[in-house]
Amino acid sequence: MGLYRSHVLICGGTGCVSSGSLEVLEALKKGLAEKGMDKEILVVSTGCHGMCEMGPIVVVYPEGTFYCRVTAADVPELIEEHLYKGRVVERLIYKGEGKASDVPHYTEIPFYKKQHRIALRNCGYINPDSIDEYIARDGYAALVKALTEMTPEAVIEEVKTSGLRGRGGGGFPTGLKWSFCARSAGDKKYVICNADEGDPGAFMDRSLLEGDPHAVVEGMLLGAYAMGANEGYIYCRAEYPLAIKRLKRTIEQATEYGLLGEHILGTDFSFELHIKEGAGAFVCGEETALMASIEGRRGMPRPRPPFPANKGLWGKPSNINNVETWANVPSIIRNGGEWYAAMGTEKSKGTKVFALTGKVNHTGLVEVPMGTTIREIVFEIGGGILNGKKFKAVQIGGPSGGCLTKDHLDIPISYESLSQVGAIMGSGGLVVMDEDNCMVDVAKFFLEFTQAESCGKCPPCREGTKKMLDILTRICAGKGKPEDLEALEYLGTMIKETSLCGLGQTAPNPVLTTLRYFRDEYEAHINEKRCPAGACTELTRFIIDADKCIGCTKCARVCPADAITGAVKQPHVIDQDKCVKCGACAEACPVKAIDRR
Amino acid sequence: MKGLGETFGSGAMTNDFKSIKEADVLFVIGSNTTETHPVIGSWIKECKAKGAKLIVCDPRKIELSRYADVHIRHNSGSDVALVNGIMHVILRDGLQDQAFIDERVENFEALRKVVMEYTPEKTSEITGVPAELIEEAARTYAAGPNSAIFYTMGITQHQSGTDNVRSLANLSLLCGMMGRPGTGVNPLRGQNNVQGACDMGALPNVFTGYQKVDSKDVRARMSDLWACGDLPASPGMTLVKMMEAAGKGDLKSLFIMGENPMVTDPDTNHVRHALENLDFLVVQDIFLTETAQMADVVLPAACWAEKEGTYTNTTRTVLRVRKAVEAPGEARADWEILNDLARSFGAAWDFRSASDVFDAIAACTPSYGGLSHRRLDEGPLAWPCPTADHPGTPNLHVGKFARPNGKATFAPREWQKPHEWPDEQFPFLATTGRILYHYHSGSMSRRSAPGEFVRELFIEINPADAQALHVDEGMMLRVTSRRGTVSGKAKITDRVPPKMIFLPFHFAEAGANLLTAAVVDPDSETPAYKISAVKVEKA
Amino acid sequence: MTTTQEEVLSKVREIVSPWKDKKGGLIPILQQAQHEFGYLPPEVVQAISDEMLIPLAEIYGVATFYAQFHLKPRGRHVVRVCRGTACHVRGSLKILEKLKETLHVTDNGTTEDLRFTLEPVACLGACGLAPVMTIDEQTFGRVRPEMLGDILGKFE
Amino acid sequence: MQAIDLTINGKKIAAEPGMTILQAARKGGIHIPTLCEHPAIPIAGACRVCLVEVENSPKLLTACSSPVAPGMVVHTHSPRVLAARKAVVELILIRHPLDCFSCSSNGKCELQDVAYELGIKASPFTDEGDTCRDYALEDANPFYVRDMNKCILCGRCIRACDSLARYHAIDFQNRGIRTMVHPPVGKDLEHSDCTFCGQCVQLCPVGALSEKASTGQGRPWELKSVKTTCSYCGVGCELNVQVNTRTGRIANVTTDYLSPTAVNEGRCCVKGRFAWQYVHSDDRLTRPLIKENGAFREAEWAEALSLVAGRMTAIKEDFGPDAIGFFSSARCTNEENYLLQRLAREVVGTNNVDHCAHL
Amino acid sequence: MPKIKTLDDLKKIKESTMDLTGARSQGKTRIIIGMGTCGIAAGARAVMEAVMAELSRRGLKDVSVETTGCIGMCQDEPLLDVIHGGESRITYGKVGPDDVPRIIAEHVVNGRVVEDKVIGRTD
Repeated sequence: MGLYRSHVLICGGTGCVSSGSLEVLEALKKGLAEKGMDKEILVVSTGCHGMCEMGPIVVVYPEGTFYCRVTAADVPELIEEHLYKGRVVERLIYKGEGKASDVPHYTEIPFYKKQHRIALRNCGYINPDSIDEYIARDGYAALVKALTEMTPEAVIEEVKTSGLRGRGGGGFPTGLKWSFCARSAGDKKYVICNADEGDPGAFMDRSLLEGDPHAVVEGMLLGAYAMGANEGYIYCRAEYPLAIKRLKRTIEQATEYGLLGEHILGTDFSFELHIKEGAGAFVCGEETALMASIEGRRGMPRPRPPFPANKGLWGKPSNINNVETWANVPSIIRNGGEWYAAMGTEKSKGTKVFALTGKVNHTGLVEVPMGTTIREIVFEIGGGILNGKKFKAVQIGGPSGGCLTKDHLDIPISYESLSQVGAIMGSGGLVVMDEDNCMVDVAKFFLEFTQAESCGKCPPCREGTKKMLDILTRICAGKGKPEDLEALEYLGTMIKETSLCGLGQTAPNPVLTTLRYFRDEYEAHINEKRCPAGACTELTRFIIDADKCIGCTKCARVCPADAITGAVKQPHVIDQDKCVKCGACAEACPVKAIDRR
Repeated sequence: MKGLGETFGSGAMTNDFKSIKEADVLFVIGSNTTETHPVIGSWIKECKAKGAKLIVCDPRKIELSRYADVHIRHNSGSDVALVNGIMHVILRDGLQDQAFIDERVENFEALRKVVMEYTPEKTSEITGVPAELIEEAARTYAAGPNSAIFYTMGITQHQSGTDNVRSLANLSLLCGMMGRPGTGVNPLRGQNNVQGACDMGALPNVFTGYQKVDSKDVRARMSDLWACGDLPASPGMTLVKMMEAAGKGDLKSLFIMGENPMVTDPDTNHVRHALENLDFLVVQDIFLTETAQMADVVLPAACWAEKEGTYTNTTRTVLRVRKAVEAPGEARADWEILNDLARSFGAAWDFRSASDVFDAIAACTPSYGGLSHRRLDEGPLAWPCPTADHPGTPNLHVGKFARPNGKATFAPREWQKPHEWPDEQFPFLATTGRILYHYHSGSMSRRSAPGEFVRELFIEINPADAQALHVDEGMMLRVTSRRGTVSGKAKITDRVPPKMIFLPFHFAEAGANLLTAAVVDPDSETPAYKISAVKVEKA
Repeated sequence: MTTTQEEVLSKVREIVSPWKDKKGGLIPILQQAQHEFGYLPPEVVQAISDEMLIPLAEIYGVATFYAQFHLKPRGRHVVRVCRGTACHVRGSLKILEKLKETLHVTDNGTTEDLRFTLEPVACLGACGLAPVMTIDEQTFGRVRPEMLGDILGKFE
Repeated sequence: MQAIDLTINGKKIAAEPGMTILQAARKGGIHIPTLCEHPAIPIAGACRVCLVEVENSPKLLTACSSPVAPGMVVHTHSPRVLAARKAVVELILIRHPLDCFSCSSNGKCELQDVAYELGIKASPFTDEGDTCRDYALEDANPFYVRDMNKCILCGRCIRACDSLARYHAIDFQNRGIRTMVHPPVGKDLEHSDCTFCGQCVQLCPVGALSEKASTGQGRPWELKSVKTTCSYCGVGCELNVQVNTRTGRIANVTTDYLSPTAVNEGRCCVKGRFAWQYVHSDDRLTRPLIKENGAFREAEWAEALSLVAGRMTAIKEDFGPDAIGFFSSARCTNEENYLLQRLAREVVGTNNVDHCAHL
Repeated sequence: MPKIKTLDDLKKIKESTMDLTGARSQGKTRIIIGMGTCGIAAGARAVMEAVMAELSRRGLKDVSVETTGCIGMCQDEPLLDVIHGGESRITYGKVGPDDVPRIIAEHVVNGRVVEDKVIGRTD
């Protein structure tokens, strides 16, 4: 391999690919070859950088210049100016808060500066298709260490010491979970990676699998060694074709190097790893449903106990962790549990990856130490609310999470603190909402999702979520009854109490938390037939302020429903019965005479 | 029954139902178990699901074939050759249980000699089964460790029926698959109380418990117990012989209890002639059946739900039958009628209850000696159960066979061509049998819900043959043998191989037995229902 | 595309063969079969049932549980028309009606030549471009009925 | 094996290892309501009705699926449990029709029992249009009727078909609120793998599955159960004939999956369960018949019997006893077969006795 | 591909891949070449090629090669700056390809500034 003076890293994650990063990659390769610079500059396709909305992202090393929204058309300039002449192409660099005076190094950008990347440490930095690059970043060193210097018990102890807890949402101490499975008798055991990330808006697992798949595999190898398993599955949703492709390549490479297969590193430890593609069922993120799905059955959960550690896949002791959990393990083994435990809060150690979305300036993946406040994430890393609007709430924990208010902004995030206020860590979805979001509508949105994904096995989830959705639908339509709130609270509490699996046990959270913190909005919908945020169409009214109206007829002309009448130069009127609430009139009005209420 | 009797010393099913679940290999031959014995079929499928191996041998593609590890579709009537071929492979490869043979079986050399001829190639030629399948079946069966054989009428209803059974017995002895749970040769009885009727001596040559009528001691003991005079010494005629004798006019009178030979017996036209030829026919039944209509006197009997008594199932287990409802009108339980009829003959019978009768059975039948209604009310028991404190015998031949020297014997048999074989004039092979929804002559099942579900005769025919005959599903087919003709709706299915048709025999108005020949197995006198040469036409 | 029974059977045999002696093959088999046939036709499901000895009811139970599987033929291209509020008020119904008329299909129907499947969807999340439709991965915004001919023409 | 000691509702119970809380409670005579559980089939843990409170466990546990552990302290009827159980039943009842009045399961409906136990009359959450799922009644076969509107999706029928009948002819189709129990998509029951053994019908806890011939034949409390043996085939299945004590007619036939004496372990086939109507068939023979001039006339027993004895005696005298033959029956009881061969041998004096053992 | 059996095997792969990732961090030593229009006209490309060849020949890791625009000392082009460790930035002027091996041997490897070519020093 020759020596390259410069490496140009292009994000090959799903986000950037859909914004056209493949074309950029091609253009770069072609352009460099034409200039005869392909021997001195290497172009590398990497995993996700986390800042997908700014994609396609290109980073030029050794300077660490971070370019965003690069198109194929920008490439000649990039080559000529930066790569040939060493002059930064200022118009393409990331502009942070609008100051472009100095060109920040990648790591100096506020979005990244506050982060502490352990799970994501290689994402966007190495070529995920190259096992050598992973090894160059100390990859598989933890495996060698474990197999040559540590007993399985010692590996579990190290994970226990680290305080790592399940990153898929449950937050169960990983080391303890491993010790259960390790203790369970059986000649055959399985380790499983849950990569069935299904929360709308969450993509941390996808990024990890696409950006650093070897870390996940190494984590599983360590777990398998610690628990005495010799076979593993990665259950990945079929909607992540790139992740699956990368994983297949990863398994091939690791097998070639003898890091998977028989007698790994010449020891007695053998491990076989399979990939299973999901088939489109959110509930398969639940571990017993996931196992049923691997077995080829309907992905319906079953009650625990017996726990998978005793009776899991095909009745054999099994251990399931999610992608992020596994990805943390190699660093923990390499650097020691103490190192990991030094980060985070008393009970929630280490870092957590969040998918920051919604009405925030910088959306994307952020990895921060536990104990970071929501304020830091939303306002410092995320750059605050879009368009200078007012922060209203943050929905945390995915569709099963809860909505928190500005009063919770300074809560240091940890499993405990979140559950205290009715939310959950979940897999790490963080949706920021501003004053234009109706909380009833938001609750309804999430419930629509969980209701549609209910497997139908247990009555509380099957019948209960449907009934809650029915009630929310009618509240949003202005047909709510005063007793509905009580019914929602009762149903929500009981569904949580009686449902079979995590999906049902958490599905009411968005409703219950919004009822708790935004009850006035519900009451406005029911009692005043009014949506304070103006989001629920059926409760929204467009009214022409007769004092302001100049009678220009523009509104009447754009109205698709012919609901606006009025003579030229006379104030116009909207017939509320005919109005379809499209808002076209308000947009068209030159004097802002139309109010949305 | 005879085949097993002479080989093992007892003709009954060797193992109980629990034993099925302990089998590692299930060898099902000539038994469409899921249709004829659905509950046993469900256990076989359960075993298979839990990892047991399944060998299915049947010319038809039956439901169990779907689950078979080894599925053999041999030519109808080639069973002896098939089993000999399997044994050939076992002996060739030394897979037999020599210790078991040495210790417990006689006549091994004779078997070796016969079986030697049946190389897989030769067997394949006779049976139409690829040699590899024969080899695989042999290896699978011999590997066990516990292999059980199940068969039904597909084995016995041939002219060579007894030889078929003997061959299966040879196979099980060869591999020592006997006397342990999960092994054995298990004939699944077609009717609810075949075992009991035999046990009770409703056979021409034995009293209850297979005590031979030609034994002077036995007769003496019986006449003692029954307090009667001399009992007839020479074995009587079998059912088929009686029918023949009636046809010839040698038999003048027949008393038929609960049977409908006009539907169930072979060669219906011949049966009709025989019954018409009788001087005096008495039929005791619950319906005015096709046979009852020909009777001089018809006696109305109580049915299953209307009387007390016992049945003995296919595993020799004696079970209680209890009265649930009153019989209609003046209909009476068969045992009551028989008691009164005997009195009309002048005999001093005085049975007050079925329980009374059972006590009399126990008194004269050693294997039933320890049984009584009282004991059976607590739960069924398998015979032999000689004394009141005996726990019954779920598995036979544990350690010792029932023959005089305690040893079993090999009964090697050569394969013989069936009595009738398709030819130019009658190119199809017809086979008859039961279907799930019906029972026997259909007099009960056709008057119940299943009768509404399957109303009429259908004839299974292979798609290739149907195409050649230009016949579509549901079109009428006419089937003719040397004895008669029936018509039924075509059911086109690859369950039957080409040039074979299958007809259920439950439908009197389109009686499959119009086709069958009254040809019987010379040993057991079982009719050869499974093979008739026929021609098939579009009706 | 017509496929004979034998072709179906041999294809299915090929698909199931890696799973014959392995556990957990049903979902990958169905995925592969759907990939092969475009959807899961009854004869294919029956053949899978016969080959794998998995009860038909169980296979359908699995196939109807997961969103990925389709029991009816799907077109080579999936046309999604947004029926969200924003699109509705800007005439998406007219787009939908015109498509139905042009393609001779009903909602969620597939053209006879299996070229297109038409799916009205709740919202495509591109309200700024209303009315919106997508064909496969491509998004078309501010669609007018008279544009449909050209748009459909791009997809064979 | 060492017994596992636990406490349920303050009562000390010694359970066997491997038992569930439900089994231990039953052993101790403590009632926990259930819907999806049935001892003959595998556990599903679906219906949530058997939730119990176990001390030191933050969540309520399903008694049917949770194994006992030493020292476990269980409450089956604590306020928390009762509240949860009530909610579950209220939720099930949202879409369950309340036509109990005419339902064939009235009196044996397990949902009715639980609702009664908890004092629930109807679901407080039912809105107009909820109960009706608009499934058409499926009654094309003569054996049983499927009314999927009443189905509570407990899955007992599916598990019965899979693990007892071993056909797996039905399964859940679709998911979530659209879940239903059905044969393979596009097929009806009559063209599925179903063989109508009716085990699913017996295991249905509500009225979603009901026997066709039993409709109107008797309410559960009018029936007496007579344990007997099936008369079809040689298996010898133990059956319980349910007789209406008022009419004296059979209402239906059931099996007992827990019977220690049943060789069939509760299993049965279509004939055992559904082929009993012939017993009450109108064309049953009710009086002896004597043929005169080619036609039958009814006769008294005495006349018929003496005619038989007389004619046979005469034939015996003219042609010897071997001119007479007896066909016995493999469908009659042992007692009857015994008497017939004895009649032939002892009374008539011939060994011409046989039966159709081979058919 | 040989199977990895030991930590040493792993280290070997890591070593051989170091130059890859070395280029993705600013190396311990930075070589910066003026690549403005004037620099290129004066032959900066040839200088850079010589730098790459020499680094490659010596198998040097942890040296990053950067380019920069015109620094305003056009009369001395081609310009080549070396920042060795945390030391001052030394600017060499009128560098020809022939000078490159000497600068690398002396300054980059041994840390001794090649005084005769130095035209500037920045802290």
